[in-house]
Amino acid sequence: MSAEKEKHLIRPYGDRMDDGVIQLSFVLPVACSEQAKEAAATVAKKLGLSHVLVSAMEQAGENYSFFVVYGRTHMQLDYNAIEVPEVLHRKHGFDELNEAVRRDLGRRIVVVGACIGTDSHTTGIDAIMNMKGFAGDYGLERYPMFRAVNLGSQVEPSSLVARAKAEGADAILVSKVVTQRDVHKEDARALIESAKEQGIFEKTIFLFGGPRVDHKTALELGFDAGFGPGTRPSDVANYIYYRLLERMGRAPPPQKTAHGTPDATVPATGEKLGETL
Amino acid sequence: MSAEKEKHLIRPYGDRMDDGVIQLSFVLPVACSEQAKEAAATVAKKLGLSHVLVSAMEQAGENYSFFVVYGRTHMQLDYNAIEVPEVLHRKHGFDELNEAVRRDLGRRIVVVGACIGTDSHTTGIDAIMNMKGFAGDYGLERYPMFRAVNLGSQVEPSSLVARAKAEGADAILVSKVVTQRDVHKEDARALIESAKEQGIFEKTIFLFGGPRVDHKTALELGFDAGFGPGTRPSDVANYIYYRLLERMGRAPPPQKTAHGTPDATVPATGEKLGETL
Amino acid sequence: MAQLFVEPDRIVRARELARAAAMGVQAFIDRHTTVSIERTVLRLLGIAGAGSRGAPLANLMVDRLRDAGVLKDGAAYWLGRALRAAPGKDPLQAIERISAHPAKLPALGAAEEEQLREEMRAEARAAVRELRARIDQRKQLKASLRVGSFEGAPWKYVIVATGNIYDDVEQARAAAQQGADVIAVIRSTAQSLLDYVPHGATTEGFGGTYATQENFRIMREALDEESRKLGRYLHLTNYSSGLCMPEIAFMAAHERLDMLLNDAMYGILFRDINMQRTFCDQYFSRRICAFAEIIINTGEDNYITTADADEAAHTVIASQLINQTFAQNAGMGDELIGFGHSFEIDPAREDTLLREFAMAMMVRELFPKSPIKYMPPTKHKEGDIFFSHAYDVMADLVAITTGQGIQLLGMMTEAMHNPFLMDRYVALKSAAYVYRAARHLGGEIRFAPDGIVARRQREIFDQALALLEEVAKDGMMKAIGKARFGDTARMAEGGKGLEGVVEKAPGYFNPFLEILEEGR
Amino acid sequence: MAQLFVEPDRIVRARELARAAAMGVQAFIDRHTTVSIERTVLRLLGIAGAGSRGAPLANLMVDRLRDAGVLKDGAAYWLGRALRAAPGKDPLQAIERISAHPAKLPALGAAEEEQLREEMRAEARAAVRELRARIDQRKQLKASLRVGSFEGAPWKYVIVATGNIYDDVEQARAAAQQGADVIAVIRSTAQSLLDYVPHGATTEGFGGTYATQENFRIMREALDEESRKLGRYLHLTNYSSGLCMPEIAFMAAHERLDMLLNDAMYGILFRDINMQRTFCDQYFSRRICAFAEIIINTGEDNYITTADADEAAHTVIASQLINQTFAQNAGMGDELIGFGHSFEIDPAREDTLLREFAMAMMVRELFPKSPIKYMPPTKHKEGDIFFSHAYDVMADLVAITTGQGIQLLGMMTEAMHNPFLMDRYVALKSAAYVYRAARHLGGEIRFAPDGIVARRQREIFDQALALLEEVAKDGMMKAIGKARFGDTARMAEGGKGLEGVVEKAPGYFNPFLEILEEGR
Ligand code: B12
Ligand code: B12
Ligand SMILES: Cc1ncc(COP(=O)(O)O)c(C=O)c1O
Ligand SMILES: Cc1ncc(COP(=O)(O)O)c(C=O)c1O
Repeated sequence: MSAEKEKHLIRPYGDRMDDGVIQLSFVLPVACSEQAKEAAATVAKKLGLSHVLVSAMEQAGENYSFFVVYGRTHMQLDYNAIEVPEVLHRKHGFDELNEAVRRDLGRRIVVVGACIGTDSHTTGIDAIMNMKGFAGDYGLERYPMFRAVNLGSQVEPSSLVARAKAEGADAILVSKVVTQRDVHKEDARALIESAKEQGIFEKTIFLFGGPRVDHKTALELGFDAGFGPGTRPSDVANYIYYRLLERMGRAPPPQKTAHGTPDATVPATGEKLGETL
Repeated sequence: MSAEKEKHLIRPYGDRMDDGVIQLSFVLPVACSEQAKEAAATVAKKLGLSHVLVSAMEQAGENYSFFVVYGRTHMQLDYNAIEVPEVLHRKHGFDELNEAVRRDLGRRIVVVGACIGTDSHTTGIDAIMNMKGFAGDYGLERYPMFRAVNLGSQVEPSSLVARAKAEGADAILVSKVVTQRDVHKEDARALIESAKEQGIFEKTIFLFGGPRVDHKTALELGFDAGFGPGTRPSDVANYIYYRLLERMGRAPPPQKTAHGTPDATVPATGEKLGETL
Repeated sequence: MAQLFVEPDRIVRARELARAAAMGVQAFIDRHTTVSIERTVLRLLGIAGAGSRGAPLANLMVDRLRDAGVLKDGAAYWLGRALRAAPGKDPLQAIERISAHPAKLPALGAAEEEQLREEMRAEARAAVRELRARIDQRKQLKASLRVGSFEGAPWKYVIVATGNIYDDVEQARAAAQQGADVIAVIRSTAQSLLDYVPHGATTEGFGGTYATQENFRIMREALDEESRKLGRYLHLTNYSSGLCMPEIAFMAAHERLDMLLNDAMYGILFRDINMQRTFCDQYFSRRICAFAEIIINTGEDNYITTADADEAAHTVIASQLINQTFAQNAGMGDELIGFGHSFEIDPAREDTLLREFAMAMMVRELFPKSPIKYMPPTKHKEGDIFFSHAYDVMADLVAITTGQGIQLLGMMTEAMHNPFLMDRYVALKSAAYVYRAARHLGGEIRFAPDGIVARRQREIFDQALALLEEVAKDGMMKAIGKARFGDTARMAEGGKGLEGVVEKAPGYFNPFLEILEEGR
Repeated sequence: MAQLFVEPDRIVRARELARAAAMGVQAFIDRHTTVSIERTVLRLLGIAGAGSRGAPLANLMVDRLRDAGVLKDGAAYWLGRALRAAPGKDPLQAIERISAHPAKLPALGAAEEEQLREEMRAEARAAVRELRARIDQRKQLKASLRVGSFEGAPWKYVIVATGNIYDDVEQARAAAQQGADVIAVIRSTAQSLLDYVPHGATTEGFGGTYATQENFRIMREALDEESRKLGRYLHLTNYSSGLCMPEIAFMAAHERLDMLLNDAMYGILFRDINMQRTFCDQYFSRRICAFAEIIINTGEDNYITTADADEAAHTVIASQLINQTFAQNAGMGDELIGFGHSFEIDPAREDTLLREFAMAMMVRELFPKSPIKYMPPTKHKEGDIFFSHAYDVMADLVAITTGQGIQLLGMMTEAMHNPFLMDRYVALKSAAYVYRAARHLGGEIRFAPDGIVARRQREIFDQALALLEEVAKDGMMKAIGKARFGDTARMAEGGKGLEGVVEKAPGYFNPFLEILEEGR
């Protein structure tokens, strides 16, 4: 479909439109010298930059030099060709959503969540699930029409799944904050695996969240959706509601709404809704 | 000759040796959105980076987004293959140099300098020529064996040359600080031109200096040497002394000395000395 | 709040000396006019536009009159004569005609003389009324909107300098949306040395964009729009400086600019402009600023980007007191004088934050009614943008804590290039944070009465006083000749533009000045 | 200098309450031992190395003894018995042998009992003498070199955390050359939950590098070399925290570490470690720190990275007072207690700098003899590294101005990754600048006695006092159960490691503890 769209070419902008200015900084494992400076310039040139200016060369340890470099790239991007899986639903307010759940589902939604693996960063999952919520936006516990079970941190993937099964959860909320050498992906995969083993994969909604999580990655890992920094509990509540409707074959057509407004983006649910775009 | 040298491969270093980590920042002329973020990631990928992380997307005006991005390059550099024209002379101290000039030249060295064109940044040329000097290093005026004439700022290239001719200058010192759209190179070329016209090109030494000047560029512009940020008057005094000796066919073989030590680098004098490397 | 540790009687003494020094020059100013002043009068009287080769009509006319040796009577007078001599004719041709051989021109009778002057006065008054209307527009818009980020916060002043007015507009809008309160369009390098004001919109400048009336108009229009959109007033500033101080002041007033960089000595010291010329021009330009309620920014910051900021601190104080007298002589109230200084001490030294506090508080308290213009670190900026940013943040802290009025925000790329869009973004975001974080810090802390800061203030002021004693004794012109300011010596007869200074004839006529000096 | 605006009698009262609260737990501590304590005793007695599958010998032995239900007599006792029963035999096998059916073991006569204990005491004393010698080495090296950047400057504390000890060494050396005073090797994620200390050098960790004795040795060796080269002493620190507090404390003492993160409640609250276990372990680990003159860093900063820094500020103060009593109970002098807190208030709020000043000055003055450990902003850090850097600079300013003892420098990339070499460079360079620029600022300024800062201090302290009243009344365990600290509720019987807590038998024998408690 992007074929139809006419092109919208963009370039980085520094001083004048389309000048392509980019700032770089990096360390090279050599001491400061004219040669080191030339090496830094070479790095920038090899990245395809012209007008390369090594604005700083600093001795960052006996055998290390820190560089700040400016240069210009000649690349052009067709902005219209860039696609991100993103679907916009009109977002319900707190009361409105509870009312909608009561009306459309006629029962409380059950969600079980945790920060899994050896990760003990609870603030993220707490922000979504606990009463208090995040940035003045109430947490799921506060929603009359949600039953939210937060298992806290350092929970084994399998035990999270087991508990969700026991609670008959509609959705499993997984948080990962530590990402060193992709440990968050490992743990996420492990969770999906054991959900399959324990036979609740099909009937459960899987949400993945964390500062380094985005919707795309979450989809790749087999989740229904991913939520990154700044997510509000109401985004999550709305998402789960719509997702459940959808599973009941009653998803409303998503409506475009401005990004970042109170009618905030609710991440896409991959393929199915993708088509309704 | 670099062929003989064995390779010394280096990469940018962030967390672990050779991880290739580079930090970028730039602005794209689009408002913040998931799509804009993806566009920023695409810029980094098109520069050949992997493990791209868009760590910040900030609304920098209605139609502009500011991005901070981390990524890894896979390029490798052979450090030994990187060459910079640079020759090291043992640097004389203040008294020692005056003594050497008296001994080897038997007369005062005459230098005329200015900040040329519309450029009125005098501090650079003043730092080199005036009594006070720079960073505790006396200026050329202070050297008994130098006669230093500083014409100040906004001097037309041709008038600088004319004055130098009148003074019978050994060396012309040119400063350029403003570099917008390479105005410094324009003015530098103009100076060399009028030196040729006024017939003093052959017998005069030309020094080019400024915060964005390096030796390489200076050579390209037809100067004998270029001096960048942090230059000390004593570097200049020593350079001129050696250059004059050399013209008298009495240049001593340059000796390697550590970079940045009191025996600081004195930039090369292009081809001739280049060979003595 | 800022504290002053200098004994009041020394301050009184310093003001007397500054007044004495400036007064010596004022007599000279009153006896002379300049080509730029006369061009300004013609512009007021409607002589706009440029000739075939781009030379402004006002320049063409005034040059003729000067060459004919009659400029001493005032350009307005000769414009009147010319139009009488050749009614309905094109003014330039008319002027050319009479200035070809003015001697031949039959003298007018006293009555006619008087009538001619009255007609020109009437025209001038009409033009001034229109000017006043435009200025009131500006004031009304400002009065109807928020000003600054919050009560007591310095106005965030940023620079645009792409060399292309249309890119400047893009960048100015973005800056405004990020929280800027003042937009300065930096001039093209050395426009200050042009003895005319270029005409029309600029798309190619070096290190800045030409100051032209059209550029002023384009930018002000864009800022009016943004101001309304953001509900916050955006100030516009430029340079009434160099060889065309009066003309640019007039254009700025006409195009509704809010501020102008305008200094009594900057052109002399940093652009080698003749001092007689600058002294006359600064007076007329400031008369216009006083009338138009344009805030001027003086240029003392430049002293300490040239000389060492620690050693030359006292020259800043002395010069500010002198600038103040010159401004007051031109009818300016303190509330219109934005005294310039800056955070420039070499960061390699110790206790620089204390020393900057000392200076910033002293300047703040010496001129309690004035909007102090605080400049950021620049001279010791280097290419490490991260360090550069940390360094700027310290200046933000001093600015909010000592209640500076207008803060030019430091740019992390100061050592490399004119600010990029992202550089301004970074500066504006951090300044907003520091202002917020330290909002009431100034009201909380007191400096020890005999501490490092207090002693430093007294030391600086003592040196300033000594300098003023000398200047008052020698007189301004001699003092400048001795390189007392900005480490640069200039001679009374030296520098550019002296040929543009003309002694007034007894009957010198300047209807614009008459209005500006009403109630002097 | 830092100012305290809290009435002295309230401070006295708060200390009494903290003492009361901690004392309640002390009795419990004295009646119990833990697997980790006993493993530490064995390590002192020379049981190093690991078994075939990497399990440390000390673990293998202590597990046997616990399973056999005889650990209550003390591991040292049974090691003695075992070696007697099977002289010359491999200790592990010997222990396995007797712990197979300890009941069957013929009882010793009183004399023999006494002799055995004497022998073990002699061994322990010999081991302790050697330990003391190593500690003295460390002190001598430090005494022979410069410490910190200048008198009164906080020690610059930076983290290395590559997961590979050899990369850690590279980065630590570079940091040292850039001006770091303290190197912290961050542990691999959740090592705190391992009930053993891994063995050998680490090249693969997550979010950090395992704390192992070999890693300690490798890093200390590198830092000794750098210290000598730079003429400035480089401190090394790690974590005596989690399930192995005593063992790590012992290894640290042995490998000449200078500091340890060690908190009486951190493990309970943030790692869900059983509180009985932690209380016993912290006591023994602190006895070792007291002996080895290792500075501990408490973990109150973690409360305000979890809860809101503004709302939970008082929990930091209350916890510090409690931590102090626990440390004093373990024989530590105030000069060894590095109380932790941090610059964490949401930068979106107003006057945060004032509120941070209030807190930083209060902590500084409540513990005048202690080296306060000041942590940087972390929780509200986001990906804009330029803003992040400006934010850190404010923390640097508060640190130098209020005389914090040890400052963990903020990293501009805090929101993304463990610090890279260049992140540390940027932080160290700017901190050096801020320390230099504001070196004597603290001595210059006084805060208004009834200003925002003073009132904020009193407000925090009042809340802390109220909290302490409650804790003293309920007792520590109950208070923790009520989530009074770090927004987290923990139960006396809950959490990890309870199975490792053993009630001492009447004849419990611990020759190491006897030495450490001499003169208690
Ligand atoms: C607070 C904190 C801690 C606290 C945790 C307190 C607690 N109770 O959580 C303490 C001090 C204990 C801690 C310890 C460690 N930390 Co820590 N910590 C942080 C810090 C400063 C802030 C994290 C935070 O609270 N953010 C605020 C929350 C609200 O944001 P959030 O997590 O992104 O959550 C939001 C969204 O992501 C989303 N979301 C998150 N989860 C989920 C789940 C679902 C289902 C949904 C829908 C949405 C969602 O919604 C939330 C609200 O918008 C970060 C640095 C930073 N500024 O990010 C480092 C950081 C995360 N920590 C880090 C590390 C390495 C550690 C340690 C391993 C270091 C060590 N060895 O000591 C330890 C061990 C922790 C462990 N075992 O896992 C690194 C991780 C590096 C990496 N990328 O792998 C970071 C980035 C710091 C750094 N630069 O080194 N840490
Ligand atoms: C001080 C200053 C001024 C002062 C100048 C005072 C004076 N008397 O010189 C004032 C305020 C007047 C000024 C004005 C302007 N400036 Co200015 N200014 C600077 C500033 C802050 C510092 C320059 C400086 O003094 N450096 C210290 C000296 C000692 O260092 P240096 O020049 O590099 O000299 C050393 C070496 O380069 C070398 N060297 C230099 N020359 C020579 C010559 C020889 C022969 C040798 C051997 C060595 C040598 O030795 C010196 C000692 O080591 C720089 C920003 C910065 N931090 O660099 C901007 C800067 C240079 N200015 C700039 C601009 C644009 C201007 C203006 C045009 C702006 C405007 N429109 O108002 C005006 C107009 C000036 C003009 N007509 O040319 C830009 C230039 C952008 C660019 N790359 O083109 C800069 C980079 C600021 C910025 N980011 O916009 N400026
Ligand atoms: C008073 C004044 N005029 C003018 C300028 C700008 O320089 P130029 O005269 O080259 O436009 C400055 C720069 O700081 C200044 O302070
Ligand atoms: C007292 C204490 N222990 C340990 C740690 C580190 O966490 P972990 O227990 O995961 O090593 C911290 C981190 O701040 C701490 O403050």
